[in-house]
Amino acid sequence: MAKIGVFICHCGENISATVDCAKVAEVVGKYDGVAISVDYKYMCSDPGQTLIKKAIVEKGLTGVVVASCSPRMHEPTFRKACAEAGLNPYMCEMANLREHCSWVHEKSEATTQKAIDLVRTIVEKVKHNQSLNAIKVPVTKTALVIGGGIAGIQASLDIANSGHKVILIEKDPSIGGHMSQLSETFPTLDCSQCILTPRMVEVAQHPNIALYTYAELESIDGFIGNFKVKIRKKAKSVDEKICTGCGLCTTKCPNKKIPSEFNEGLGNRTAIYVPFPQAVPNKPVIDKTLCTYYTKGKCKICEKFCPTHAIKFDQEDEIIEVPVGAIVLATGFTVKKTNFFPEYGYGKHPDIVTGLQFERLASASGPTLGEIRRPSDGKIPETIVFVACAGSRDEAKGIPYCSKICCMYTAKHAMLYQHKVHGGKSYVFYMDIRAGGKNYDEFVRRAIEEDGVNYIRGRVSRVYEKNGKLIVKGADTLLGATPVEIEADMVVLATAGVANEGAEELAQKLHVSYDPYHFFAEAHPKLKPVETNTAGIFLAGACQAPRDIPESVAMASGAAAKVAGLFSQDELTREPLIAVVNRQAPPVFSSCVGCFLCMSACPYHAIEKEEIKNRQGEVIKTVAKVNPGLCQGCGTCVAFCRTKSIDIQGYTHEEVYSEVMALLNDY
Amino acid sequence: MSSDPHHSVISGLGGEIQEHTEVKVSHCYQCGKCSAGCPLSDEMDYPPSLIMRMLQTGNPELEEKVLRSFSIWVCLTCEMCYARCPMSIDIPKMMDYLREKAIKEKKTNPKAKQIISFHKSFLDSVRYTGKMYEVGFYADYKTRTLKILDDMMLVPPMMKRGKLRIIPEMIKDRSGIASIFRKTSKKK
Amino acid sequence: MAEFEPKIVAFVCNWCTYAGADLTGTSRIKYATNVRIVRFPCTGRIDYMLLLKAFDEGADGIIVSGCHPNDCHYTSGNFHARRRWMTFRSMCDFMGIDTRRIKFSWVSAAEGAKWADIVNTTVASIREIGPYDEYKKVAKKPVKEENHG
Amino acid sequence: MTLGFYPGCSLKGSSREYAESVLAVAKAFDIQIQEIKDWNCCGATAAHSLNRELSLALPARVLSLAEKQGLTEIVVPCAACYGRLSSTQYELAKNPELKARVAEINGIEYNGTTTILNVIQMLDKYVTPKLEGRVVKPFEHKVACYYGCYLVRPHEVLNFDRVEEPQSMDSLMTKVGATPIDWAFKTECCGASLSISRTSSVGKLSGKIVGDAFDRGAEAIIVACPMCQSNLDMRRKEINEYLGKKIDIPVLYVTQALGLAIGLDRKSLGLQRHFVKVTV
Repeated sequence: MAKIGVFICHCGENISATVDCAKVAEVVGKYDGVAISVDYKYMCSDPGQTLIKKAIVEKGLTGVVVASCSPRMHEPTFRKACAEAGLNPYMCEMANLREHCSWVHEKSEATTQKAIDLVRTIVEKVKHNQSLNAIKVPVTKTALVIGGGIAGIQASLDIANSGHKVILIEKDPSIGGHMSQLSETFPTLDCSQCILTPRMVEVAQHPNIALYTYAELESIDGFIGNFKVKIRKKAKSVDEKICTGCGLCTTKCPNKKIPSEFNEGLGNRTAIYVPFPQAVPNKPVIDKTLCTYYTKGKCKICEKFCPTHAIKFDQEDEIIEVPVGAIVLATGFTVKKTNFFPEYGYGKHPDIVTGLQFERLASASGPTLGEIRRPSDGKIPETIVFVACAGSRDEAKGIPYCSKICCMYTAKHAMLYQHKVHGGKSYVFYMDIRAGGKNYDEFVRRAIEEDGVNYIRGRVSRVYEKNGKLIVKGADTLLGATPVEIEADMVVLATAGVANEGAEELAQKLHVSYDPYHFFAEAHPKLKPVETNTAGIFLAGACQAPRDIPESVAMASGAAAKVAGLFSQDELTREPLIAVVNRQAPPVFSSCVGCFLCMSACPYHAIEKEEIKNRQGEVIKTVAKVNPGLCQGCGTCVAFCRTKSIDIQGYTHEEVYSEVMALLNDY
Repeated sequence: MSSDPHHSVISGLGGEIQEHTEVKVSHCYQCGKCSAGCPLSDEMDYPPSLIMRMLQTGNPELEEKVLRSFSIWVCLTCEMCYARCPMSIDIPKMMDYLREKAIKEKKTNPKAKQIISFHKSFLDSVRYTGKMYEVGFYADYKTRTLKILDDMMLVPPMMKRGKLRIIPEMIKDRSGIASIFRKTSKKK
Repeated sequence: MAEFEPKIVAFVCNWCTYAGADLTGTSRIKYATNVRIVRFPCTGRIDYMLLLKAFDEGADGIIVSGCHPNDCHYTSGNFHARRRWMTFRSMCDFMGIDTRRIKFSWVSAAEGAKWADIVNTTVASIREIGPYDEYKKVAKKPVKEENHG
Repeated sequence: MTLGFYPGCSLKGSSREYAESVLAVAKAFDIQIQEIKDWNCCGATAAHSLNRELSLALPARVLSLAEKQGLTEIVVPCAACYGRLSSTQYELAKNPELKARVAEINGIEYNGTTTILNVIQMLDKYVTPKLEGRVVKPFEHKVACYYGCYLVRPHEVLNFDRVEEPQSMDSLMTKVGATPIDWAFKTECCGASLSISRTSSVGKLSGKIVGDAFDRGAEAIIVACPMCQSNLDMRRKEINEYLGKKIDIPVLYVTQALGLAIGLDRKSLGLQRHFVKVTV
């Protein structure tokens, strides 16, 4: 005979404001098998948990139902409490009275009735629950970090320094990411490369870090502590072991007019190239899509000149498979290009550039060696206009969010321009200045007060070229929205920060959730900012949302701490919510008839064939068997099984059918 | 019912506009892109974004100023503001509503007399002939505004080029058109 | 006479729709009280005999909701569910079960408002169709008189 | 194939040459044109400025008549009429209550099934595919294609070309031998409905358009709207006053330029009716 304890939580007033908790407790208390039914202000509090524990001991409860918030919130809390009182934790279930009832309905009898129904349903489920034991699995103490920007670099170094192995993969030929493209950094104006490159070198030299550049994630299998990842090392066509990085090949390559990605198209590179002088590793790769030999079948000039014969045209992509225990996603973001803006000329005017392009123009290592010169004719712009919120906070363009970093970098750009071009005139069109952060607002004020940047509150409606000038049409909303027209020599758009192309596919590959804009989703917006919904996969940097450098670094260190914490254990416990195939006494052995539809349904290849043999060793029957190490508990096999021989613990047929029946039948 | 497009969080005229046109005044975040792109904002007493702001306040005095503004009449309905609005606010539709209301409540801006006369003469022509009969319409407009001499220079060359039709082409179904005008002008 | 209050059971997956419904709560979006949620690990787990069981037990309508295609926490469970639903629907048609009473949808963990919308529109449409008395009679469930209006 | 034709008021009066050229081109390419019988004015800016219901009822009547006449596709050369007809169809499709109300006002059945083409769409659909070999006198001039407002805005209603820097007319002009220039005022408003009631504003707005086209070397401005044409052509005096110089580049309808290229008679295209002498 079941003895179920039901504990109704008020959650302060979150539940009791719309649900009559006392009534719920009273009605449920009369149900068969309910030994105790009480309500209390805060079940998750210490006294609340003590209440449950005491009842388990005193009443000899066989099951517990806590009717409070979502199980996604507090299921572990209450199961732990039950276990402490000697009850199998899987005999404890929650009825979701807060998120699914009190918060979404007005106070009414119907709301209380719904609460009663929900509790009754779970009571019936618990009656059919079985004691389960957690599964223990070993942990592979190697982390995979995807993305070699500042976030990936920081995460790799932190994990490696805590004594664990790291594999860092980067899709480009060099690590460094967007930070390596920046000129100076706000709010201190220290040179970006000067602070970044030492870290890049440290990554390359760290004994615990294996660095694979020009490499991408191919596929992933497994689960927390036990992932198996396949990495595609794209063919560099250069033997890294032999290449000395002398760079002769890059000077000889005849294909010299390829727009440089590193310089955001403002400079050129060759087909065999090192993205930038401080690249790590500082060895070239051949861009197969543009190399004359690969596209036309003739050339091989680099091979001829290479003093160490490191060029290998026949090199092919290599796929390596490695076991890892945790993954840090640090794939970063990108910015909208100027062609995204019809009203600013679809990107056809060379002197309308993105903020990232302006970084290259302002950078000492950039195409103009740090002098602000406009791309069309190399003239120094006497008047320059910066347009903030270019694409951001623009619902009509599908980007309603604030890109967060633009206010600060635009102030920096205007400041750098004023420092470099004496007597130059700069204007910033903005909507709001969002400069929350240590010394951030002071920085913006400095741009206005000390460097004389003209801030105009209003959005630019249009930019067009006339007689070699760019006509910028805006309005000053602080002057009654008076139209403002500026004849500029150059326009810089602070274009929206957006998720990388392919972010969605990567998220799907990893089973990580993402938001409508394809930024990866954290597990909880406040309390689990670096975790994802998939255990063992963590987030760092701007792949989660536009972030500045300090935030990316902080997040990376946070993710690294999570990984180190995970790696501090030798074994992990896993929820036993997995599928099992029934076993019965001979001569039936199992109701499984061996059709193996389940095998074809299982996405994890967790179902095997088991041969049941007699004493002579002859096979009597072949039935399905679930490998508990691989099963993730989706239950797809259960719905496929024609003989109902396979069931999933925690969601068994008995449990869910009793739920449905209880739900629809008032006692 | 937060998803009801007609339900407004703003009271007063802004709420009324949303109720009738689904244009949500509260969605404007005052970026000023409409005022920046409006071809005639320099001739307006309040540029479009300022009109939006005045409506957002729910202040009856400011709402009165909106209805009595010249802006709503000088607006060309060229749709540029709407095309570029980051919040896709249909300002031209709102302007239509404000014009209709200003007329109904006899609050039209005195500077807009000619523009309104033009519209009225135009519709009168349509009411009686089913079409916009240009000669009759010009004559009517000129009597309304007493701007007899304006554009008279255009008449001889237009005649010469066959651009003015002296006899109106009347619609056959005159009662049908008259009925449309009658039914749509009924006070609701 | 009181308005007909349909009984609707929602079969949802833990990762997307259950979490989405949690978000509806966190966002305090109000919706009709008629729907009761049963949680599953994945829509792939949902055996369609269960849906028939719900009708057997007196449900007037059913919602099945999981992750969007390609977003399944288990890679492909929702695809299996979708395929199964296609065959199940024609079977329902054949058996004379009113498929308008079964709503199949995708609601992600980020779509709290969408969940409220689905609940409200389903409740409204089932209310319009009326109580599922035909099934209740076959299943020998009591048919409430006041439901006829 | 019979194509319905809604000329609208301007094409019957001050912009006769537009109608003449549309019909001449249609004839040259064997397009059967049938005018909607007993059509009425679309109401133009006046109607939607003063009376919303009227602004929907008038165009709806026109569309009903087309349906009644069995015309599934109509061409509306006047951009303003095209905008009003399309907006009405869009609004009524979105709002069944309003649709019922308008049907009640008009007393005629309205389904909203008519396909509405602007003049560029008509040319692209029925003329461009047959253009090969027909261009006998290539229109070898630098032209500024001017789209104005109602041909492209609002995009959600019209779904024609792109809103900023549209291209359809330019590509059409290229096909008849012209060289379209890249300029800044393709979709800026000419002043349209204020033409008579506030001539000074029109002088300014149209002046900016003509000025930019001229500065960038255009020899002619190509339009597809009678209001744009009359403002840029008939208001040239005010335009020149605003600009402080005399600019005499002509303003041609797209159908006139195309007609010239395929060798149609200048008079059949109504070129003699322009204020600014058509020298191209």
